[in-house]
Amino acid sequence: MPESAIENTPQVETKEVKVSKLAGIYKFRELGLLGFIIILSILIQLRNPSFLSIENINDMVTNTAILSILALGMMLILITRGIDLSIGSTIAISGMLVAQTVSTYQHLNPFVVILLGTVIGMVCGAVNGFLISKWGLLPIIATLAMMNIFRGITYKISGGEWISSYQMPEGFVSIATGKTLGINNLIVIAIIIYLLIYYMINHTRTGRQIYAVGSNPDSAKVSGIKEGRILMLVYTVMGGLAGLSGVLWVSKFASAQGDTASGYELTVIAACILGGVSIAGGSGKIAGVILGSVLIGILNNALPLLNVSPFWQTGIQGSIILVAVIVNTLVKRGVDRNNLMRRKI
Amino acid sequence: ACTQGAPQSSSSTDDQGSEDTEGKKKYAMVFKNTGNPYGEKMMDGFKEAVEAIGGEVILRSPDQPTAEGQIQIIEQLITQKVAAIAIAGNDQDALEPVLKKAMDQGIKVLSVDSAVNANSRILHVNQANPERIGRIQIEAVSEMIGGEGQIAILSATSQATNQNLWIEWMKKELEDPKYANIELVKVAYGDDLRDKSVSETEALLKSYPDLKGIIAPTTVGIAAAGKVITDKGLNGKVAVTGLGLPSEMASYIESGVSPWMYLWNPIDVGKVAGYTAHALVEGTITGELGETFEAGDQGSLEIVEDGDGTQIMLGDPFKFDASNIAEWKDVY
Amino acid sequence: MEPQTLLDDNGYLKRNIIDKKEFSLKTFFLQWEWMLVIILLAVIVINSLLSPYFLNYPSLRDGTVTFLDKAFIVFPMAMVMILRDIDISVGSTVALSSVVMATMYNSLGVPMELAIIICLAVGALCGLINGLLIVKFKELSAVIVTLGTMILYRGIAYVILEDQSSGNFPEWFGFFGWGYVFGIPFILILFIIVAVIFGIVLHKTTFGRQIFAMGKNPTASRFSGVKVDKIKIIVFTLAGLMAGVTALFLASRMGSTRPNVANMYELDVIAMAALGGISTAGGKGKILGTVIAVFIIGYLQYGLGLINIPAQTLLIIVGALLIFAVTVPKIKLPSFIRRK
Amino acid sequence: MTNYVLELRGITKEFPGVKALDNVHFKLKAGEIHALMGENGAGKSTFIKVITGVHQPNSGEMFLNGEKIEFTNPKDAEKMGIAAIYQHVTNYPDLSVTENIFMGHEKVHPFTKKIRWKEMHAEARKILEELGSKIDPKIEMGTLSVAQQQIVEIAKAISTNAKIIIMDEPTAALTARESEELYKITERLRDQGASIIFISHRFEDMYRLASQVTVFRDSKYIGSWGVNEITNDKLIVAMVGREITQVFPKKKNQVGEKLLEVKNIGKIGYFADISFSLKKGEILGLTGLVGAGRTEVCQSLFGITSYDRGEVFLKDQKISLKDPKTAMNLGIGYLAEDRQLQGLVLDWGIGRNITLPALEELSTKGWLNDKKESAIAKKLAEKVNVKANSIFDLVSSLSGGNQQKVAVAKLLTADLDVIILDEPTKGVDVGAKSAIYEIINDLATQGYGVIMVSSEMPEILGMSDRIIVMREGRITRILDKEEATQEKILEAAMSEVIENQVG
Ligand SMILES: Nc1ncnc2c1ncn2[C@@H]1O[C@H](COP(=O)(O)OP(=O)(O)OP(=O)(O)O)[C@@H](O)[C@H]1O
Ligand SMILES: Nc1ncnc2c1ncn2[C@@H]1O[C@H](COP(=O)(O)OP(=O)(O)OP(=O)(O)O)[C@@H](O)[C@H]1O
Ligand SMILES: [Mg+2]
Ligand SMILES: [Mg+2]
Repeated sequence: MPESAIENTPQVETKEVKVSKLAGIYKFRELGLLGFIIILSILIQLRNPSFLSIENINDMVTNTAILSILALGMMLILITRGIDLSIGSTIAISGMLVAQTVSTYQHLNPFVVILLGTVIGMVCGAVNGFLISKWGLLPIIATLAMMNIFRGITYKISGGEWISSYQMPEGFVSIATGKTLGINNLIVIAIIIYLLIYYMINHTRTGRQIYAVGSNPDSAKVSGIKEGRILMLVYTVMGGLAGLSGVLWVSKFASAQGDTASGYELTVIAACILGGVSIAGGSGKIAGVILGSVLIGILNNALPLLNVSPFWQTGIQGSIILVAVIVNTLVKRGVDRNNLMRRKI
Repeated sequence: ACTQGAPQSSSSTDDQGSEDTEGKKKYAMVFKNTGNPYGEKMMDGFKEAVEAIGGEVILRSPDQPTAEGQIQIIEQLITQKVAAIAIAGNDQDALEPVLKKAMDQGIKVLSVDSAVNANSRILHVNQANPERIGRIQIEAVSEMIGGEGQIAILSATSQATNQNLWIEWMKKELEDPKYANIELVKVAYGDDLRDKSVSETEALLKSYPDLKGIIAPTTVGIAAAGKVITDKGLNGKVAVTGLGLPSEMASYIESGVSPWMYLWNPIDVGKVAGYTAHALVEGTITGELGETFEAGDQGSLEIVEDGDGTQIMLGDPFKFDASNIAEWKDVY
Repeated sequence: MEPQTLLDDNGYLKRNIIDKKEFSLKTFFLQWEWMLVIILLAVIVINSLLSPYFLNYPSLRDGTVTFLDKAFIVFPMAMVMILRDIDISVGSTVALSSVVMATMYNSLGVPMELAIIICLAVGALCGLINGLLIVKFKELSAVIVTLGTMILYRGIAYVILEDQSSGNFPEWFGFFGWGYVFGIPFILILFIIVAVIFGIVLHKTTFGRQIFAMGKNPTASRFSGVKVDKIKIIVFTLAGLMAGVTALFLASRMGSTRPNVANMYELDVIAMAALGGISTAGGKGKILGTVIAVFIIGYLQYGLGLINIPAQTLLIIVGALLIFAVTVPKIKLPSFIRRK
Repeated sequence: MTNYVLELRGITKEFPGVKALDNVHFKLKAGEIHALMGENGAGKSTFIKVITGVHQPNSGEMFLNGEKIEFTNPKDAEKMGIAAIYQHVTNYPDLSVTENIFMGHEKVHPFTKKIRWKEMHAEARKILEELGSKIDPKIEMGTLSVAQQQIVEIAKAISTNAKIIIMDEPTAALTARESEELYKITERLRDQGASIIFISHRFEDMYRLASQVTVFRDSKYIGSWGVNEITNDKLIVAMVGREITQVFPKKKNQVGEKLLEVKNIGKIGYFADISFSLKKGEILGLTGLVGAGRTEVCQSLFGITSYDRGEVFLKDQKISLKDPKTAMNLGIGYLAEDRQLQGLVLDWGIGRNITLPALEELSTKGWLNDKKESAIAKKLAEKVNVKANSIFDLVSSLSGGNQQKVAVAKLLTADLDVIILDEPTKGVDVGAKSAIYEIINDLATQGYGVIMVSSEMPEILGMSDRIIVMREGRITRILDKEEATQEKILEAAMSEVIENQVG
C-alpha cells in the first residue's frame, strides 16, 4: 500500500484531508510497535539516565545504521515472498575482499572502495537471484546453500588471516567514523539508502511491481510483469546493500575476519518482522522496518547499559521480541475491530 | 546383546593398521574453528614440529566453534587411526566420551591452548600460567592508570573457561592492598563478536564516566575496545590492555590507546604440542608428573601438575609495546 | 484412454471416470527418491575411492552415529515444511531440554530415568508453546514466532546453567549415544523406527493426508472440516518432542551439556529436509527422501572428513550439492521422459 | 476481410493429455459485441488466453486488422489494445484498488518516470463511479468482496482504453442490478468504438448485449450466428449437443418440521439481527446485493467465523459452532463461494478433493483406505458428472464449471441435515446448472434443509420455497414462494425500510 505516498498528495478539500489524516493514523499498522518502543525507552531511561543522552542516542543510531540498511533490502525480498539467508556471508566476503584491496592499494578513493564492495555484493546477490529466478530454486534453499558457499569462499580467500586496522589506510577507516555536515557518515549513508528505496518502491513502476509479484505472482504474470527480472532485481539490490554493509562493517570495526557477521541474517529478518513485514509477501513498509531496526538497536544498546546479567540477556531479548510482535498484533486487531465497529450496519 | 562402546569385533582393529603404508605416523591437531589467524599460526607451529620429527600432519577445525563439530572430526581421526590428537577444546567436558574412545584405541590425546578435562586427555600444553596471565594484566592496568581509578573487564563469552579462569586470578590479584584504590566495576561479555563488543564497551564508558582502564583478555574484545576508545577520542583518558593478536592491536599500541598488552607466541605453542605428541607416541613420556623430554628447538620441558591432571607449562606471556610491535604485527 | 460416454436413466450424458491408477514404470522411475539413491551411491563410491578407511562396517557404523543425532528432527521438520511453515527454534529447544534434564539430575537429585522423561517433556512443551502461539496469533507466521522462541529458549537455558556445563550422568546414559544392539548402533535402530513411524503417519493416515491438504491450501482445508489449528499444534509439538530426543543423544554423546549446544541445528535440519525433496512451498515430500538425504549429507561430510578436507571446502561442497540436487529435477528432460 | 478487427483461424491448443482447442475459428467485427458460449470446459477461457498471449497455440493463425500477429506474452496483447477480464479473478490483494486497476500501465511522469498517484487515484475513482460503484480506490483490494473485486477487474480493462475488450464471465458474481450497470458500460464502450468479446453462461446477457454469438463445444468450433438468427433451443442444442427441456426441475420436495432456527445473531461490522428458520426439505433462497453480508452469515453458521451475539438451534437443541468440523458433525455443510481459494485443493486430483471432508469416515481408525476412498470418489464424481478421465486428474486442469462440480461432490460425502450453498451455480453452464438444480432438488426431497445463496434472480425465484432478502448486513424481507416477484425482491434489497419478519 502506498499509503505514505497518498498522504503526500493532499486532497482537494481540507475537510477530507482531516478525515484521511485521522484514518491515516489508524491505518498506521505499526502503531503498537511505536508505542512499545516509547514505553520501553521510558522504562530504560528511568533505570539509566544516560540512555537518552545525545551521545548514547548517537551511538545507538550509528550502531543501528548498518542493520537498518540490510533490513530494507531484506524487506524487498520478503515482499516478493522470498528470504535471503546468505547476507551475513555476503557481508563477510565483500568486507574481506575490500579490506584486502585497501591493504594493498592504500590510496584508493573511499568512493571507489564503497563501489567495489557494493559491486561484489551485487554479484553475490545476482547469483542468488539467478538461482531463484532462472533455475527456480526456492529462496530459502538457494540462499542457504549460497550462505555456505560464500562463507567457505571467504575463508579460502583469507587463508585464515584477518586484515587488521594497521593494514587499513586512514581514508578507509574514516568511511565509517568520519562525519558529513556534523552527522556520522554511517547515518548519512543509511538516510540516503532510505530515500532511494522509498522513492523506488513508492514512486516507480518497478517498485510497485515488487509488491505485485509478492502479492500475487500468478496475476503478475498475466499483467505482463517479468517476475524473473523483479526477483533478479531484489536479490541483486539486497546483495549490493549487503556488500555496501560489508565495507561499512569492516571500516567501522577496522578489522576483517572470515566469520564476520555470521548469523547476522537472523537479526536482520527479526528487524523486518518486528517492523510488520509479512513473510507471506506483498506487504511491508519502510517506516515499519526502520522501527523494527530501532527496537533491536535499543535492545543491543540498553541491555549492557542496564547492567543486566549476561546470562539473562538472551532470554530478555527473546521475550521482548516476542512481546513486541504480540503487542503489535493485538493493537492491529484492536484498530481493525474499531474500524468495524464504526461501520454502519 | 546390548553393549556400550564399540563391539568386540572392531575395538581391536587398531593394532593391525596404526601405521600407514609409508610408515609415517599421523599427528592431528584440532583447533576451535576455522578462519582464526591465532589458530592458523598454532597449526603452523604444530606442522613444523611434526615435519621435523618425520610424521604426517593433519590439521582440522570445524567451521563453527562448537564441541559437536569437534566430536565429528575426532571420530574421523579415530577411523583414520592417527597416532596422536592435539586439541584446543571448545568445551571442557563435552569431548570426554569421544576422546576417551580415542585413547581406548591407543591414540595419544593432549589438549593445547584451551584445556579439556583431565579425564579426556593425557596432558595439557598450557601456553602460559593462568595465574601469571591474570596477575600480570592487573599489574599492567595499575601501572597505566597510576594505581587508582575504576577499571572494567571485557571478556569473550560468559562461558569461555580460559577467560573465566584468568578473570578469577585478576580478582585475586586485586585483593592485594596495593590495589586498594582500584575498583573493578564490571565484567562485560562481548561474545567475541565485533558489534557486541563495541556496544558493551560503549555501555561501559557511559555507565562509568570515570572509567580509567579496560582489560580485555580476548583478541576481538581488546581490538573493539581499542577502536571505540580511538573513535571517541578518549586516547590518554582510558587505557586498554589485555591479550590480543599483535596484528590486530598494532594501530592501537602505536597510537598509545593501548600502551602495551600481552600474548604468547602461538607458533611456539603449536610446536610444543607437536613435540609433546611425538614424545607421547614414542613412549618417551607417559604424561606422569615430573617426566622431562627434549622438544626440538623449544628446549627441554617438564611435566607439571595441573589440578587433577598434568600439563606442560610454557613461559610468561610476551609483552607487546610500541618498541616491538612493528616487528611482530606482520608475524601473527 | 478415451472416456466412455453413455446416457443415464434421465438421458444425461454419463461418463465413466476411472478410479484405478495405472502403474507406469515411467512415473515410478521418475520419482525424486531414485535421484537421491543415485546421489547416495555416488557419495559412497567416491568416498571409497578417496579414502581407504571409508568402506568397512566399523567405519560406516561409527560414521553414521556422528550425524544421526539431529536427524531425528528432520521428520517433524518435514511435516512443518509441508505445512508451509518453518521452525527455527529447534536448536534452542535441544539446548533447553538437555539443560533442564542435566539440572534436574545434578542439582535437584531427580533420578535419571525421570530426568530423561522430563527432557522429552520440555522439548514437547517448547513445541507446544510454538504451536499455540502460531495458532493464536495467525497474523504472525511460524517464522516470526519461532524466531522469538529461538532466542527465548536459549536464553532460558543460559539463565539455568549460566556458564557451567552439567554432566556426570550415570554410566548407562552413555548407551544412547554410544551403545550397540547386536553390533548395530542403538541410535541407528531408533532412527529407523522413528522414520518408519513418521513415514506411516505422514503417508498412510488421515492425519498425514490432512497435513498435505493444509500445505496445498489451508483455507480450503479449513472449509473442508480439517482441524487446522489442532494439526498445527500437534506438528509443532512433535518438532519439539524430537528436539528433546536429539537432546538426549547429544547429551549422551557429549557426556554433559551446556546452554550453547546445538547452535544453528535448524539450518542443517532444513537443508536435509530440502535435499530430501520436502518443498518449503508446502504440500509436497516423502519421508523416504529425507531419510536418504540424511545419509547423503552425513556420509558426504564423514567421507570428506576422512581425507581431511578443510571445513571451508566442506561448506562449499555441501552448498553446491544442495543446489545441484534441488536443481536437477527442474532441468527440462527430453519430452519422452519428462515427468508430468 | 479487413472489416474484421480480429480473426483467428484454425487454432489448436493442447495441454498435456487434453486438447483444449481443436481447430477453432473466430471473427470479430469492429464495434460489435460478440458472445462466446459453450459448456463448461468447451475451451472458452483457453481461447481467450490464446488471444491475449497467456498461452501460445500449437497451431493456427491470428490476424489483427488483417495483419498476422503473434503474442508471446500478455504485455504484447495489451500494447496492441487488447484487454481481458479473466474468469478467475487475478488481483493483488495487498495493493490498493487504484494500483490493481493500473498495474502494468501506470501513469508516470514522462521524464522522471515518477508514478502520478494523484492522477491515478482520481481516474480510478472516475472509472469506478462510471461503473456505479462507490469503492474507495485507496482501499486494499483484499478487503473487498469477490463481486467488488470483479468490478475492479472491469475497471482495469476499461482503463487501458483497449480497442478489443474480452470479458470472461464478468457477470458470474454480479447481481441483476450490477449486471445492468455492466451492460450499460459495455454498450458505451462499444459506442466509443471498442469491439467486445463477452463470455457468459447467462442467456439474458447474450440477448441483452450481443449481436453475434459463437459456440464452442468439446474444444471444437460449432458455429457462429447473428443473435436474431438463432432460436434459444437451437442455441442450447449447439452448445450442449442435446436438448434441455427444462432448466428448473419440477419440485418434489415436501417441507417438513423445523430443522434450524437462527435467533438474532450478529457480528460486529458484518451483520446484525439475523433471524430465520429452516425446515426439513425446504430450499431457502438468500439473496441481496453485493456485500449484503450473505456470505458472512453463512460462514458463521458453518463455524468459519463466529457470531458475537444471538443463538442458533438445530432440531431445538442450542448449538455452538466452534469450527467447521463441529458444524459438519452436527450436520451442517457449506459450499464455499470462492471455489479456488476456499473450496478446492487445486494441485490435487479430483478424488482426493472429494474425500477430504470425509477422510475420518472413510478411514478405519485413522488409517487411509485407498480402495474405499477411490470408490466413493468415483461414484460422486460421476454423480455430479465431472468432465474428466480419471479421479486422479488434477482439479487445476478442469474448467471453472467442472471445478464447481467437484466442490459440490465434496458436500455429498458427509451425513448432513443442513446444506448451505453459496453461489452454487456461479460460472456453471446450462447443462451443468440443471444438473446442479437437480441435485439440490434431490437433496431437498430427501429431507435436507437447503440454504441457497444466489445473486441470480431467476434461480432464486425458480428454486426457492422461501426467499430471504438481505441488505447491508440485515434481513429486510422474507418472502414466500407464492408472493415473491422480481420487483419485490429488488425493492427489499435496495429499500431503507427494515421489516423484521421472523419466519
Ligand atoms: N493449464 C491447463 N492444463 C491442462 N488442461 C487445461 C489447462 N487449462 C485448461 N485445461 C483444459 O482445457 C479445457 C478447456 O478449459 P477452459 O477453461 O478453456 O473451459 P471454459 O470453456 O472456459 O469452461 P468454463 O465455462 O467452465 O469456464 C478443459 O478440459 C480444461 O480441463
Ligand atoms: N463498507 C465496507 N468496507 C469494506 N468492506 C466491506 C464493506 N461492506 C462489505 N464489505 C466486505 O463485504 C463482505 C461482506 O459481504 P459478503 O461477502 O458476506 O456479502 P455477500 O452478500 O455474500 O456478497 P457477495 O455477493 O460478494 O458474496 C465483508 O467480508 C467485507 O469484506
Ligand atoms: Mg472458463
Ligand atoms: Mg457472498
